[in-house]
Amino acid sequence: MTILEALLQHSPALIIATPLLSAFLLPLVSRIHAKVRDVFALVMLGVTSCFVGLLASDVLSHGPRIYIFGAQNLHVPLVRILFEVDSMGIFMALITMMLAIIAVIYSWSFLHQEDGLDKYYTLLLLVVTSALGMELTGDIFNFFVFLEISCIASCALIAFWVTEGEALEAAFKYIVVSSVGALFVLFAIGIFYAQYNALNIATLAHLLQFTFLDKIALVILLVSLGMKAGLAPMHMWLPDSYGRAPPSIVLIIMSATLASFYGILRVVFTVYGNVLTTSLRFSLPVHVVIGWILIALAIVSILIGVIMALIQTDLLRLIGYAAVAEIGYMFLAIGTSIAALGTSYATVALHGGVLHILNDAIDIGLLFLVAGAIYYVTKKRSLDDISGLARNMKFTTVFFLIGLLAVAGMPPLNGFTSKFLIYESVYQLNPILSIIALLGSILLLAVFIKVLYAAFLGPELPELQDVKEAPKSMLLAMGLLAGFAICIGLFPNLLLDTLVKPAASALMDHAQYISMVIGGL
Amino acid sequence: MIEYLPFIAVVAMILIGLYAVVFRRNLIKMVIGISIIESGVNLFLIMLGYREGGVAPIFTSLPSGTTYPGEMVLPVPQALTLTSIVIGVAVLALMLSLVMHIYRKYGTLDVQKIRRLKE
Amino acid sequence: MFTLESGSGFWNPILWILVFVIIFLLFYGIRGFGKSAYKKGTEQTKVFLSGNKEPSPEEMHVKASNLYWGFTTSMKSLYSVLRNMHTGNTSDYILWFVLVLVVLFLILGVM
Amino acid sequence: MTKIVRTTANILFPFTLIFGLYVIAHGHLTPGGGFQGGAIVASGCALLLVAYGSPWMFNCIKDTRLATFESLGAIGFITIAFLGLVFSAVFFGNFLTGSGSLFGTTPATGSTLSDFNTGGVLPLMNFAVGVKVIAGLFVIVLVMAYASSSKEWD
Repeated sequence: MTILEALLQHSPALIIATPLLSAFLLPLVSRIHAKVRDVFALVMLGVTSCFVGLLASDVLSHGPRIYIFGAQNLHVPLVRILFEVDSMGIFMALITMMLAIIAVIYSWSFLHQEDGLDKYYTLLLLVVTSALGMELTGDIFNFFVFLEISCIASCALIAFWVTEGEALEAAFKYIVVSSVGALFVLFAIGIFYAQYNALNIATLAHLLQFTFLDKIALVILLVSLGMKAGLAPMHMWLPDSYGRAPPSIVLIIMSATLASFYGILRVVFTVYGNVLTTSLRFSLPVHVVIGWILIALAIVSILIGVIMALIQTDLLRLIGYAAVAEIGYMFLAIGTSIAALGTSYATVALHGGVLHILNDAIDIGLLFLVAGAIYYVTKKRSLDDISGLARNMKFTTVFFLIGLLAVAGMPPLNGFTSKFLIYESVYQLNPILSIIALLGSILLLAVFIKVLYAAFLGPELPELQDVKEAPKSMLLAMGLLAGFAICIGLFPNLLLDTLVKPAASALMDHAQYISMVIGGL
Repeated sequence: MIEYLPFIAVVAMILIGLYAVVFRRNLIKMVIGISIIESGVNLFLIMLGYREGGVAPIFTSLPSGTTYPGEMVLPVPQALTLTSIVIGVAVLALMLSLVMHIYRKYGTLDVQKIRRLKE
Repeated sequence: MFTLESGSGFWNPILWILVFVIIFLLFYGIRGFGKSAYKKGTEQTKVFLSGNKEPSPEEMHVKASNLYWGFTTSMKSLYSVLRNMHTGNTSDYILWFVLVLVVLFLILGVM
Repeated sequence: MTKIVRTTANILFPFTLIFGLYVIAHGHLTPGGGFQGGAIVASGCALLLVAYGSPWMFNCIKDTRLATFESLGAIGFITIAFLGLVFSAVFFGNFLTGSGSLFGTTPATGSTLSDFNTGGVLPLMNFAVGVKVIAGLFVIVLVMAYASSSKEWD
């Protein structure tokens, strides 16, 4: 066995262990020098990304992998913690690593004057660990543990600017909302354990009968994970915390939010995969009911997100509401794909939804970084106080334009590719939904045109005459995201064929996920 | 009926906790409410592993005459509860420290007045 | 590699960019017709506001909250509902969670 | 606090400490373990904190040192997991059990007297977690007490 094979075999564990170990090494490393600490965080995330990349190349070519903690083989009864990595999980892990590396590069300049940065990087690595854990785990209780770790660590990060009362308020709201949500998730896990005496996702999916208690568990999981993902009308914590956390942190919290979204996908498609076609009363199958519930909530999210974004004056908060709308698009896509399960456009909708996870991360992330750059140079939050920044911040303006067009779904940027798939497939389910989705996109464009006009165009205010361009590492981070946005926009099929289609088929093919564990027993 | 009593207690505790979080205005009381929800969920998990007349699942101190493992209560829910308690302690500490800082900044613990972030 | 198929349609960014470039070249050509009359540094390039003096940047600055005034005013009833919904009260966040939970319980309970 | 409280705390503190360390050390045999024992030790420290006041405690031990101990505990835990990867080819692998060396005896099934020298890596992990929990919980209590007693509140 070569070293590469050994690394590959243990990479699911190493992906979790490397950031976790470096998180706890950081307080010691930062005693040497601040520069060493910054480089150490980036290098360790780089090493983790290497493992993720290695695992991704294997999973995409050879199918799912399982990793058993503490033993060589599976035994009955299955009490071991398993990691089960399929194309969907590794796709999410790649997104998480991308966001984490860009956030670390960005925070080099953005936060270099602040103190408490050793704890900042420790918590950042903990959130990355928990997001990766949620995405790779094959054990539902382990999912809950990582969910709680992400709650605790991201709450502490939201309160990073502890001298501002609003940051504390946002952090308190976040921890209340997410701990109540996580406790309900634990309650649902208890319901599963009571009935099937199993915590492994594959075993649960194999045994699930869709009894009355399973219905309760499904509702609880949908609503509490939906709240963590920012689904309206439980989205109110999201603009609060996105608007008050440092923008580099928003990327990290976003990876945790997207991991909760992944949790919904995993619950609906895998855990309830066997029973989705069961008929309920009025001869309606389960998947139609769940799909339409998700679509209804998604439409509410899109509308509330864009309409509320239109009246915001705080730039970061405005982008927070736009993020709610983008999450609505993701839910619209997966709702359509669940409601129309079995048809050809359901697959297209799922492709659109899965691709939109990546596009949402890139677009909203880019906009937050630009907003952070504006905050860094002007120290002003409100759009009313800034004007004419394009004269001095040329690169930032270009990046903002790219982010604007991408998030509004304008061709030829990446936001259009996924929204195109979503519109086309949703139209076949119900044309009205498609029209509402298009209307949301247009309003989103209007929202960001307002930001463009207010912040970058307009007369140059005297107190902003000597602002400078953002520092280089911030420009590099923004440039990376803008580059991704353009590349995905120009070569949509490249990514769709290599990553998105395997991920979507891994979600649809729950039988393979189950047989990986059940077959090994 | 008597065997359902703990589950009724679980639901009651979760509802009491939710009541405290939703209708109490003091931040400390909201934190207490979340702790009550957590206790309810922990009680639920513990109940799942209970076997009537079972002994504690300690490998080396089984009373003589009992056989392994048929007469033990299930250890897995207890491990889950323990994990949940540990997480609960961390969440509680974090929430209380946030409440302290919020009191310092806002001068009040009334949740109706701590809403600078709205709309 | 460039064409994205959705089963009922397709999308090709290269085609779109080509069209965009052609339209841009057309406009650039049309713009060239007036170029000869443009002289830099003359009265022609100064701001003319019906003979009034040019106001200072602070006076010209249209604040972001005043943009889309027409839209927000005409949608006042919708916005008052939404503003009342976003109270910023932590208890209400949990209340919404409980409400959605109850509604979904009812829907799946009836089914 | 009064002399009565301080004397009582002085007497109780060693017992609390011993009991907590007992719970940590016997984590693999009886209910308890790193977290529970650590919480007991930390509550003993909190007793001293209440009796003597947080400024005194803050002079005795710095919160940065406690934070270092917390990191060391976590690093120890993960290092043991990595050692499992090295020695038994599985992450978190129990490479000491059955080896006959440290904590390596295989216990007999059924009602036996507790053999302390069992459990493989579990006692080591309990110690690591214990160090982390003692330092972590104590630093929480200490910083909270110090912050709430400081004059900035007015």
